[in-house]
Amino acid sequence: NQGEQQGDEGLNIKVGFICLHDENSTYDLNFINAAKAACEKLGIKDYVIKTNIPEGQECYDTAADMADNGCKVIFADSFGHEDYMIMAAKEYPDVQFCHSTGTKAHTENLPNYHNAFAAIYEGRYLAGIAAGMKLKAMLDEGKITADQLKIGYVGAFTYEEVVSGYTSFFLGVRSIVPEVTMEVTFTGSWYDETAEKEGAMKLINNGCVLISQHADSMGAPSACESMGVPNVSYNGSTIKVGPNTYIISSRINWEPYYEYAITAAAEGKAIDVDWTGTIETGSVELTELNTAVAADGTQEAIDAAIAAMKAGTLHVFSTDAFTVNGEKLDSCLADVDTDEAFTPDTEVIKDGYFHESEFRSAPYFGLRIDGITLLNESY
Amino acid sequence: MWDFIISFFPRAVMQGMPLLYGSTGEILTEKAGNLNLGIPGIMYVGAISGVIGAFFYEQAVPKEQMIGILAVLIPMLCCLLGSLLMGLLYCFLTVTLRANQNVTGLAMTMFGVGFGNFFGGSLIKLAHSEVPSLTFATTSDFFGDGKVPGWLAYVGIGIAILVSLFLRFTRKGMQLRAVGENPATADAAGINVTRYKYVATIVGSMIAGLGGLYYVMECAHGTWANEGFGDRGWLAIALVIFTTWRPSISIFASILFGGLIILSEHLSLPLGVKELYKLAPYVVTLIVLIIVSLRKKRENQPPQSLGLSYFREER
Amino acid sequence: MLHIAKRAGIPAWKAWLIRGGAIVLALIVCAIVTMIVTGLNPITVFKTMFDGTLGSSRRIWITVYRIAILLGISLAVTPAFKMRFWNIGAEGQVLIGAFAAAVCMFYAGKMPFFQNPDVPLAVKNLIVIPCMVIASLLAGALWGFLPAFFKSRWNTNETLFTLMMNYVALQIVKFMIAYRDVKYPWSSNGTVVGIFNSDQKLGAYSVGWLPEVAGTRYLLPAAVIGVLTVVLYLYLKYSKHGYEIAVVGESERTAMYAGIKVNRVIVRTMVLSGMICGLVGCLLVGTDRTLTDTLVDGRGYTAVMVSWMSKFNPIGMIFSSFLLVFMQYGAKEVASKPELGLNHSFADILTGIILFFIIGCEFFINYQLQFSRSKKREV
Amino acid sequence: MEGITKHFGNVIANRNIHLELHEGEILSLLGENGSGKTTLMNMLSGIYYPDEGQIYIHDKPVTISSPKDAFENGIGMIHQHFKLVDVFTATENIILGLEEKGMLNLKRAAKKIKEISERYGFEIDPNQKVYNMSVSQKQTVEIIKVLYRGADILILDEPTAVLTPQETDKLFKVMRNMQKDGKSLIIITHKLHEVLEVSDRVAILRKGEYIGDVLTKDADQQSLTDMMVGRAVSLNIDRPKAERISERLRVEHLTVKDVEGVKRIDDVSFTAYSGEILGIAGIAGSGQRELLEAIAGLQKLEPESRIVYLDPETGREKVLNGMDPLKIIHSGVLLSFVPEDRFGMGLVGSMSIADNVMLRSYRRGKHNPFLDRKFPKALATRIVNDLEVVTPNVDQIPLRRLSGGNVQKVLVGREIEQNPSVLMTAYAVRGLDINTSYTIYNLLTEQKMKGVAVIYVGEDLDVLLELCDRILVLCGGKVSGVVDGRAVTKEQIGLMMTKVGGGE
Ligand SMILES: Nc1ncnc2c1ncn2[C@@H]1O[C@H](COP(=O)(O)OP(=O)(O)OP(=O)(O)O)[C@@H](O)[C@H]1O
Ligand SMILES: Nc1ncnc2c1ncn2[C@@H]1O[C@H](COP(=O)(O)OP(=O)(O)OP(=O)(O)O)[C@@H](O)[C@H]1O
Ligand SMILES: [Mg+2]
Ligand SMILES: [Mg+2]
Repeated sequence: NQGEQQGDEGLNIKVGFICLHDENSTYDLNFINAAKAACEKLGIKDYVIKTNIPEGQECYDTAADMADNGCKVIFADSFGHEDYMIMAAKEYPDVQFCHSTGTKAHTENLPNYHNAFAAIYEGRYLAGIAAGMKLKAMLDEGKITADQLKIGYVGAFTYEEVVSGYTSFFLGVRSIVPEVTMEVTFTGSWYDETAEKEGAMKLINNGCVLISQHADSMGAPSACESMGVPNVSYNGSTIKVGPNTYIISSRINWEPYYEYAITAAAEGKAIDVDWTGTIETGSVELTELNTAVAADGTQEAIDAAIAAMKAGTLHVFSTDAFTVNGEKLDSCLADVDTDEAFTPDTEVIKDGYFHESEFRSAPYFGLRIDGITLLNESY
Repeated sequence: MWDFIISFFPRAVMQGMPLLYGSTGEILTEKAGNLNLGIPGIMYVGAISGVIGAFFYEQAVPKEQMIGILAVLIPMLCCLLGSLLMGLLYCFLTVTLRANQNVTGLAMTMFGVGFGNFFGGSLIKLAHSEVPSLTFATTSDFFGDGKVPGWLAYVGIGIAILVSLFLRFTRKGMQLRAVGENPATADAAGINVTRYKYVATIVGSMIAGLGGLYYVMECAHGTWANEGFGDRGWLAIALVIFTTWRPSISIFASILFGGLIILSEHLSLPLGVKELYKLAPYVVTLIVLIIVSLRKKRENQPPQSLGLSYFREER
Repeated sequence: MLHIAKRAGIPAWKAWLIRGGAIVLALIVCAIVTMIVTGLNPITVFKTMFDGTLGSSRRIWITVYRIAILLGISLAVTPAFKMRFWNIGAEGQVLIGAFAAAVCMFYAGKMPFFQNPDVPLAVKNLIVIPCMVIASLLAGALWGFLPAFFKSRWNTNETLFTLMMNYVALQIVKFMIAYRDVKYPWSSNGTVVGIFNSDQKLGAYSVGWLPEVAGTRYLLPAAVIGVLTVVLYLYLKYSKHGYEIAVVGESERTAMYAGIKVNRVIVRTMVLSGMICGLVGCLLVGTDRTLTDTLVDGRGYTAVMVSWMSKFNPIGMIFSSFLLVFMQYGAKEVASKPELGLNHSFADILTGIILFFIIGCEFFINYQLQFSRSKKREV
Repeated sequence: MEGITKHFGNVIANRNIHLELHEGEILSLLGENGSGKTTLMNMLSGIYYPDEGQIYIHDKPVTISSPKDAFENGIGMIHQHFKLVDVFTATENIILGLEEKGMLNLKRAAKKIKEISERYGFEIDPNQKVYNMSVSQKQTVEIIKVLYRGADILILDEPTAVLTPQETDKLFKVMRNMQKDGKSLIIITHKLHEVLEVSDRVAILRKGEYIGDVLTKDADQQSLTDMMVGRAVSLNIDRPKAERISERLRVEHLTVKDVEGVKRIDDVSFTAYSGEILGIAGIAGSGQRELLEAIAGLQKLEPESRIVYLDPETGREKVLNGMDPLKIIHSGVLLSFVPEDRFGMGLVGSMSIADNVMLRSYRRGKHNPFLDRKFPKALATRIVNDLEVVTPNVDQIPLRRLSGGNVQKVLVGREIEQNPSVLMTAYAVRGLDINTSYTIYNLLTEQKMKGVAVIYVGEDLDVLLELCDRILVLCGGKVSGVVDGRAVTKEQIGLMMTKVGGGE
């Protein structure tokens, strides 16, 4: 009945959001803020955000309950929600189900089930440029020598999303400092303060002179701050944790997608099966540069790269930029269509670059390129 | 190898100290006959109370004008106050109202963890930070640099030694042990059982609470994030039995446990193996538990009245 | 002078009146706390809680299911508690039972026989579901057996033993989930395994899923737990085993004197406890059709309090479970209203308050306060 | 003490009691079980606080609301159940609760303890842990504890219940030493000959009320008993000779070790006959408990041991070695056992009488997993009626709420209802008053006349001598001798208890 009360200044549609945790999780906060901002912008007053919905039956129950209560678009934010969203989508054909980070929409063939992700590898590449500039400055100032050009990366799992992320970051760094190498350690968890901190500590003790991470806690930034090692962050600015070490951070902004999907649903238009946000859509963002730490000229270098990306002259995963086992690739089959055995099915290298996030929104770049050492894959 | 030990040992100490605080507090409590399973919750409350203090001090005073003594004392006093209240609650329920200690403890843990995360969340909202965490870069610098254990670690070791000495060599310590062993006897000997239980449990809670503060200020180098503290409280309780109620041994045991917690991160194990490796602290505890029970030494047994409430006119 | 005296005994109705009073008082305190924190009218808050847990038939079913699960775990720990065996390991026992059921479900889906579309689903399930039940019973039994064995042989502290076993179970489950990824390192899966046997194209579709009864998947688990409640009530009160449990709980030496094999009773009872936990785990997996490390979600500990609050009376546990489920999930509902600005931990605070009152009120059932009249000497 | 009244719930433990204790005297406090002696003394020692009334010391009114107040007023009490911390040494226990300044100085305390023990004639090792001590050693610690605090008034609650005659004599000597030192003593005991031996004056309580006092020199056993019970009672135990005497239980080379590997019973052999009461005498802790438990299947036997039961009907021998209580029941051996620690072994305090009666018989109906409660209830009702157990009902009220004597009647009643052919009792009358004790003696004699082999472990030698047909004396786990109960004297037995063979 709240929907009836609202005037005509906003969209008359009820929206539901399902989140894995609440706003005290770095991961979910991004979604929650975007949800609130999108609803405010569209003038939607009647929306629900259900937090702490585990990746199980409860997700289906929540989605179905939202549909029962008149929600016309329902979003879920965690990978494990996907199966349950599909289940609900089948039951409620009139309701649009939009799932972030999922992989199955393009194979499920449901008209009301959609996936979305962002080309965050672009953002990481840009952040990598900032890191490269910093390395170069350190080299020039004599703080490090050329044989110390090793950086570290704290990852969560060995999944494509993470692989794609650290590879693009590394390529960004290498576009400035070609001699650099990188060590990656995995924590085996999306959120583990202690593991991330100790992982970063290990990398620093191993001689890494700059750290970045793809994990959600403040473990790595705070380790960097206490050890005085520059840090490129993720998900948002961590300048408060590391005023002396934080350089820049890349993040996904979900607001454009929410606006897009809600508007489309309200107007009865079709929503993309796979929607990939980019710099141009405003989905990939860089947070404010910490000029106290970043090298001079960083902003300019980033802006130039953005322009090149927009112009289509710069491809992050250009086959000229990396080799696998010492060889340049001209073909690669990736597992785009999810199946139990993870069989590769789609040719993704064309026109001289790896087409990430084009055949589906979620990343599928899983190549182990030269120059990166994975510490946890020694089995 | 040597390099590894040199760089690893301080990390292990830093991870061990919260456990040491927790286990020292729990030992003192258990020596008075109170089995306080609320310690995990109390450590959360201690941590968040300290965080609240630090937060408001940092908000109120610009960075340059912060005074070291105050920046340290305010969080510490808040932490002590918060854990004191939790200890008081536990005592009121179990000593005065003679409630079941196991159940009270579990309820307190549930409450304490919820309390910590709730107020943590509320503060994070107040702080408007871009990533959901609170940071006390300035405050934590007064506690240490985050590379090597700061002064609060030495305080923790000092407290453990003091508690050990207190229990062994002082009259009050002996009387406290008597209360935990046999409150009826202590009562008949003119010892105020209620007072001893209250004081020991509350002081124990306060010590444990400091462990929470230590975690935030040193292990996390001044950042609070919900759930960051994890299940360390339960490990602290496990340490009590592991060390057969001896804080002095707990100094080493807690460092060992701290090392076990993080060793896998430093060893670069394959992910699958790592998940299995994380069993180590628990399996080690289980094994020690069994070994201790095999060697039925009288002095290694828990205080005899542990877990029981005392009522003078009971027979 | 205020003096505390033990009561000679109190009529049951009076005792329940005191408990009821304590709950009412606790609810009032909760209302006040909520009001202070949110500035809202407590009636609104309770209405939201009510609406969130009982507001629609779907919500009622979900609530019934949650009650059933919590009740099931509470039933499981009760025989051990009656025996004064402080089993706080229900969390792990349920999880390991769930794990065993999940393994059956998962590997059945991989077998050609179950992938054969010509075999009717009913036949497949007739094989798989009993296997799942047996496997989870065995796994739970093992988790109950170990602490009981060491307790009965060497008097090993069971509180800690069972606590540690919780973590062992948790790590095993985490390993299992991680292992799936290790085996298929090219997977794009997250920390979740997804719904088992959910690929409709495969013949193994929905093998091992507990059947829906009367249109809801929640009826079956609720019915199983309902039957279990009655059975356990009879078992504890009227069976020889129940009598032996009570005697052992009161005095082991008396039990020995009466020819009761104490060690055997301890082990038998804990195996029973573990088996019931395992069964609950199986119900969880069969209903959720997936396995996550948050499946039990602390209910193993909550159950300890439910059991104790109800004085180990299975019938009383129905009400205690209802109360706790109502408060916990009701408060979560309150927390999911963005306009109230609460987070889900608020539920724990409210539950804590209620528990404190219930724990405290036992004092007034067992003891009474007297004002003693100190008469002066009459000369 | 003037006008002292104390309630426990609905029970009035003490009603308007006036009691005086003179300086330098030994006062005996006498009364049946539950007459309120302990309660009254507990109010002097600060454990309880009186509901009404006033306490005076040297004519000054004092308030004693905690044990500390009591110490400050020079009152010390040795409790019926020792109040000692097991894992502490004697010294630690003695100085417990003292508020002296500074660090713990155990050496100085130990020295002072030595001084005290020399002055009054105790033997004690200050560094011995309590869990390693015998009962009399523990009691010594308790007494020194009180003396250490410089008490002028000593209260001893049933100190002799657990002592041998020799130890009792020693205790009385110490008490007289203290009396000479100017201290006043109150002693509670149920043994009238001790009352007559040690005290100057006797005060008597009955059902919580003060009846009066007499000087000991004017009293004898019969007059005291009459005052205590309120009517004349006979103090003789019948000892008829049974006709059908036959071998029932043969114990050969019985040896039992405890967990530490110490022999608690060492090569004990004897035979119990049907139709007789075999008494077992010995200092507390000489292996009585282990002996009975070994027969009942509750101890692990050394290999050379043999326990043979002779079936009364078939006359066949059955070896009980290695059988647990369950096997013994299943093999049809009719063995009943009244253990010494009622709630620690034998009964379940939180259950009703009926459920406790069921303890022996709940297995009836082998294939029925459920309990039959009808039969035990009927049996419980019969026991309650036959033995005059005072209880509101048999299937509701927890046994713990019953008085000690009534609890004991339930236990004995249940064991007799088994229709045993061997009945073992350990301290069946410990802590019971004379009336109840006699009821139990009569029950045992009745069983003997029915042809049951009764084994009676007792502490009161007078009773053993009057009740038993034969007496086996244990000393340090060994058989010191088996004597005819009608021919032997107390002194002879006393000697045998302390020395194997009794001095020959
Ligand atoms: N803590 C208590 N709670 C309830 N009732 C009690 C308590 N202590 C004593 N009573 C009751 O008070 C009465 C007096 O008990 P008390 O122990 O003083 O007797 P007593 O004369 O010492 O007996 P005994 O010879 O058996 O030691 C009894 O009826 C007893 O049940
Ligand atoms: N813990 C208790 N709580 C409540 N009432 C009690 C308790 N203990 C004893 N009573 C009450 O006190 C009464 C007397 O108990 P007590 O054991 O002291 O009796 P007693 O007079 O010593 O009897 P007996 O001579 O048979 O030992 C009991 O009938 C019981 O109702
Ligand atoms: Mg009595
Ligand atoms: Mg008494």
